[in-house]
Amino acid sequence: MAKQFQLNSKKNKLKFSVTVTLKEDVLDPQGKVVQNTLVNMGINNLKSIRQGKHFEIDINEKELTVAKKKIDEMCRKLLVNLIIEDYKINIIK
Amino acid sequence: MAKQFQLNSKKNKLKFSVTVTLKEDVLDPQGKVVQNTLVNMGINNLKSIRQGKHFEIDINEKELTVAKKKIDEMCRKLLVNLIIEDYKINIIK
Amino acid sequence: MKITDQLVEKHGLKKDEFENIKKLLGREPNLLELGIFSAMWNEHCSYKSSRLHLKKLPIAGEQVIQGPGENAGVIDIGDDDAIVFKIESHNHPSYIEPYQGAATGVGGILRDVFTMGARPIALLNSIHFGAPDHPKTKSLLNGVVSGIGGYGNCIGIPTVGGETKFNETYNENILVNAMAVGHAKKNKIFYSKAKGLNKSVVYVGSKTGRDGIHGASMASAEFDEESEEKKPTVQVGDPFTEKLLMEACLELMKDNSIISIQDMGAAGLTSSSVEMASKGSLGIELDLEKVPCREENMTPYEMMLSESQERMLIILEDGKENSAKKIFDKWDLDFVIIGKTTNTNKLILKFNNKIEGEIPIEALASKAPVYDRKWIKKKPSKIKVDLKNLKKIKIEDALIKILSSPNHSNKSWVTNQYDQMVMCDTAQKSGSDAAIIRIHNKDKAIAVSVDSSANYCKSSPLTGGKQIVCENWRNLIAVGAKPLAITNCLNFGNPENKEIMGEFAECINGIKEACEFLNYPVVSGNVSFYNGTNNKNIYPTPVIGGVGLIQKLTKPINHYFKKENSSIIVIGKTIGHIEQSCFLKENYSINEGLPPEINLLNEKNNGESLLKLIEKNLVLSSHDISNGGLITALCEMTFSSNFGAKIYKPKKLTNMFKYFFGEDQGRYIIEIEAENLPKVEKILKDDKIYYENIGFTQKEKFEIEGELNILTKDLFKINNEWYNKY
Amino acid sequence: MRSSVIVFPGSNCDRDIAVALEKMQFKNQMVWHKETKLPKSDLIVIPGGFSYGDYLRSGAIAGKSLIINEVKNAANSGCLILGICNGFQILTETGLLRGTLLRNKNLKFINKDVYVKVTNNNSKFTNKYKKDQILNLNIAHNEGNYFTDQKHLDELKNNNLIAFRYCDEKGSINDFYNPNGSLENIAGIFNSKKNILGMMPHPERMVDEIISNKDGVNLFSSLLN
Ligand SMILES: Nc1ncnc2c1ncn2[C@@H]1O[C@H](COP(=O)(O)OP(=O)(O)O)[C@@H](O)[C@H]1O
Ligand SMILES: [Mg+2]
Repeated sequence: MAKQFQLNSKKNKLKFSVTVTLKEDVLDPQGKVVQNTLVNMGINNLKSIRQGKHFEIDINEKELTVAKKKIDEMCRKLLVNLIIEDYKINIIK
Repeated sequence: MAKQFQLNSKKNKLKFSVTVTLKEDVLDPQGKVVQNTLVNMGINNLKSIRQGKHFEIDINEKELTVAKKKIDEMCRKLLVNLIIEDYKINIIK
Repeated sequence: MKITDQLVEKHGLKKDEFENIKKLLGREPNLLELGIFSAMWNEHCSYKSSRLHLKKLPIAGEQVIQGPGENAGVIDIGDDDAIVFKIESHNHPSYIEPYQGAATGVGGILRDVFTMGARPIALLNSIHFGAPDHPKTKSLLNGVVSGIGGYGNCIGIPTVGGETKFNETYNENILVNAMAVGHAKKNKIFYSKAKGLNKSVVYVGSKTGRDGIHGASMASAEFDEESEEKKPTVQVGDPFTEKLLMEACLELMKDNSIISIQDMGAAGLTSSSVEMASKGSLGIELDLEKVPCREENMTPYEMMLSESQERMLIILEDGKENSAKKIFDKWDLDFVIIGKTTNTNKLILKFNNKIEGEIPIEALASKAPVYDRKWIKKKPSKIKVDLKNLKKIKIEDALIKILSSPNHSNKSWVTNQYDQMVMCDTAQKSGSDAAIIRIHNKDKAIAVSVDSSANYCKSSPLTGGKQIVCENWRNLIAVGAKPLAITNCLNFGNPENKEIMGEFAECINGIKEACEFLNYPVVSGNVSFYNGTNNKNIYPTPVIGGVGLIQKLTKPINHYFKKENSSIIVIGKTIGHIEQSCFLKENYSINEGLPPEINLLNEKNNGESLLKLIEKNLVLSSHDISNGGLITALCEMTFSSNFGAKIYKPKKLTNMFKYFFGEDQGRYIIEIEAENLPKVEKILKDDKIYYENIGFTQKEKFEIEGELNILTKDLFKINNEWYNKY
Repeated sequence: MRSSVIVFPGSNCDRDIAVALEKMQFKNQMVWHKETKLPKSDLIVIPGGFSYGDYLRSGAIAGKSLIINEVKNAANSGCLILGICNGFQILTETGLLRGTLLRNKNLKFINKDVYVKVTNNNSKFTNKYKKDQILNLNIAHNEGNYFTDQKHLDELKNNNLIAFRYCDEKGSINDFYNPNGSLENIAGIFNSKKNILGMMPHPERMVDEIISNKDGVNLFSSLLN
């Protein structure tokens, strides 16, 4: 743990999160069932719920722009199905 | 979209996101496979990737604290498996 | 670290056990050694309370290639084919995290089977939940079923049978037992016994993480309120990696590289290495810094006690390291030589060249404690139920009550979540008395079934023990298979309680008696004690998994009526034993009295005669009579069939309810082509089998003369409602 | 006819399809996903299973494997490609077929025999079936809920590119007999040139009377035709 922290503070490493969500016009069977279940469980006022994916990515790279580009590449090449999904990249540290 | 925005601006509704991640020592088979694949695809410098879930929740409630409590209840009752997962609630608007 | 009393207790070791450890070591253990003792000496791994009783079980027979004592049992099914099978419990983990608990249960039992060189060909399970209206039941059911499916479907082995039951005795302690069946070549079976000095000990599979540390001790303690809070690191199943591991192991097994192989199940690296060394009367030395780890800074203690899944330990022949590694590289799996066999008869654990632990192997294995725990016989209940004293009901209503009850409802909600067809050899899916799996590329097939009868065992452990073996035997016979051998999973409460221990001892006596009489030996099994919470123990629930052989599979036999106007015959005598019946339970909530007795002689004769009829191709459909009695079995024969039945009023009528709902044992219903009736009757008479001609099949309706007349499709609907509404 | 079955780590219907192909007298080869060259083939089959555990999205990772480029080249030069179940999912992930397969509407794995209607029998894959013939086939999947955009759906309909649709015993196509929520009860589709077929049901499971039925046989004999 301590060791890892040290590395981070030296900023040889960057941490990102990526959120992948289904495009708005794509059916979300999972979200729908979750929503129905919550309503059946008596949770009222729930208007809508949609489910997506979340990735936490550590990358050995100190340049933010380079790192971001790499993350974007990962998303386009693998993590995201661009036909049905949108994504957003956030830097954590 | 336009209509929804209107509603939001009237603040009868709040929007949250919830991120659910596996606890630190819990095996993440999905993240593991994704990581190997990315490395095999030639994406270097990748240190680690872990996969979690992301929910976007709209709730008909104007009081932030009440809403947050409701979201928390949903998480504990259904969305999160507290035995192996952690979660974080964020307000979007 | 100082080894305090508290630390010892936390490791689940009793004071005198700890004293014993010090004596065996000649000194105080360090923490790592203490952990290892706790892993090896707990109930789950040492069988300390059960061993003396298990010894009574019959384990031999000419069909047996390997009995208990290995990762799984092995039987001979002719030619060069062998069947490898075992059942195991994953009760406590599944209660804490139903999806992962059930999934890893399936993963674990699969490893036991492919470790022995067998390709798994079928999965079964026996799952018991609390009362349906208990607040936890629904989510446990959902989680367990999808966990079992999640693992089996992904790895691509059909889940073809099982049982799903509800009873409030499991409210706080569900049962999840998984059984795996594999096919191997008779001369290519692999064992765990190490041989030879200085042989490479190889670690393959997934990396080691901090998951499930002390899982085996958890399975050896009662639950209390805190267990849910304790949240031990739950193991997450990775069926994809298991699939790779299975293919890699089976590939490596094609040549002669392996001396011995053992999966890392309960107590992980500890029990696998100790077991291999102890069976081979050798020592083993491990360099723990070489163990592939998932997390940073893992300690030897964590490595030795981790229960990370999808890992194996292999002892290799000299010079085979490179070729073996190639195979595991191909499948993207870790392959690391982490130690060697020695002549020290010790387990020696080094970490960065420093000896961290040193324990004589026999202290962990043969010198582990064995207890002759106190037990008492159950006093037989004298209660007889007199139907005259009960509120009157109509036969139709009583029947509907049973057919629509959770325990008797159609299980397709469950079984549709399992891939039953993958591998394309499933000739009969679950839903019948037994599933039928064809041996790939051959004409022969095996039949498999798992069964339990907790209510019977609770009321009379001895009779109950006999009864489940017989019921399981009957299920195989009913599909035309010759029963060969069984595996058993003995789920009981706290063995330190002498009544519970009595239930255990008596059930074993019952199992033994039946197995001996039927030449139906036990080749593998598992014991799960401490099923209970706060001193409330579950009903004794031994689960029997049986395997039978169908020499030539032409047309699978099942219980669906096939034709109009065929004769319906009941084999075996109907006396009308009504105590412990589901008629009384579902309609009057009466649980008293003794279960029906077992007559082993009749059992055997009835079964063998039926088998003869099936082999002579005289049977259109057949079904054993179990819970719910004759009438329930008849209804089941009309489901998924276009035909109903017309049943005569019983001739020697005692009482209609006793006749139709009584649960007398050793009975089957068969459908016979009308023209074959004389032939069949002759065979049965020659064999001195008691039988009754009770009616004939007809279109659409299920009828009992003067009593009942219902459309079969309505009955089917009633039977299908519960799960979909739950 | 020469066929190749692509095997990914986690494929588990590879043996099943191989058995069916050999039974139907195809000259079949198994091709490991790390290969970079495909043997000469008239038919390439991507089998069912859980390639890479289906951990990211079903079929996603297999869609990035080395061999897939070869499959794409072959497809472009007119080779016949059949994707079954996970194979269908992989074909949509690679873009060889359009649309995607979402989770089943009940969020559960479904294994059962269902009825499907042959909606187009004018193809290399279906010519031995009668138009509108009703088949009883086994399905076994978590993600069989076909989804595509309206424009593509219109294209599928206008150009008769829907191969199979879920229906009831009598052939009526309705919601009740839609096992997984699939758009328009779609169970299988062609690409525009009809040399690629992706389908969720498993024809290879239906070639042997003792095990099930023979409703899958004609798919293979169509290919040989
Ligand atoms: N109830 C039983 N009947 C017969 N054999 C049993 C029984 N319980 C356990 N065994 C045998 O004892 C051995 C050890 O069992 P177990 O510890 O469950 O194996 P594993 O290490 O694979 O988990 C196995 O060979 C098993 O078949
Ligand atoms: Mg084992």
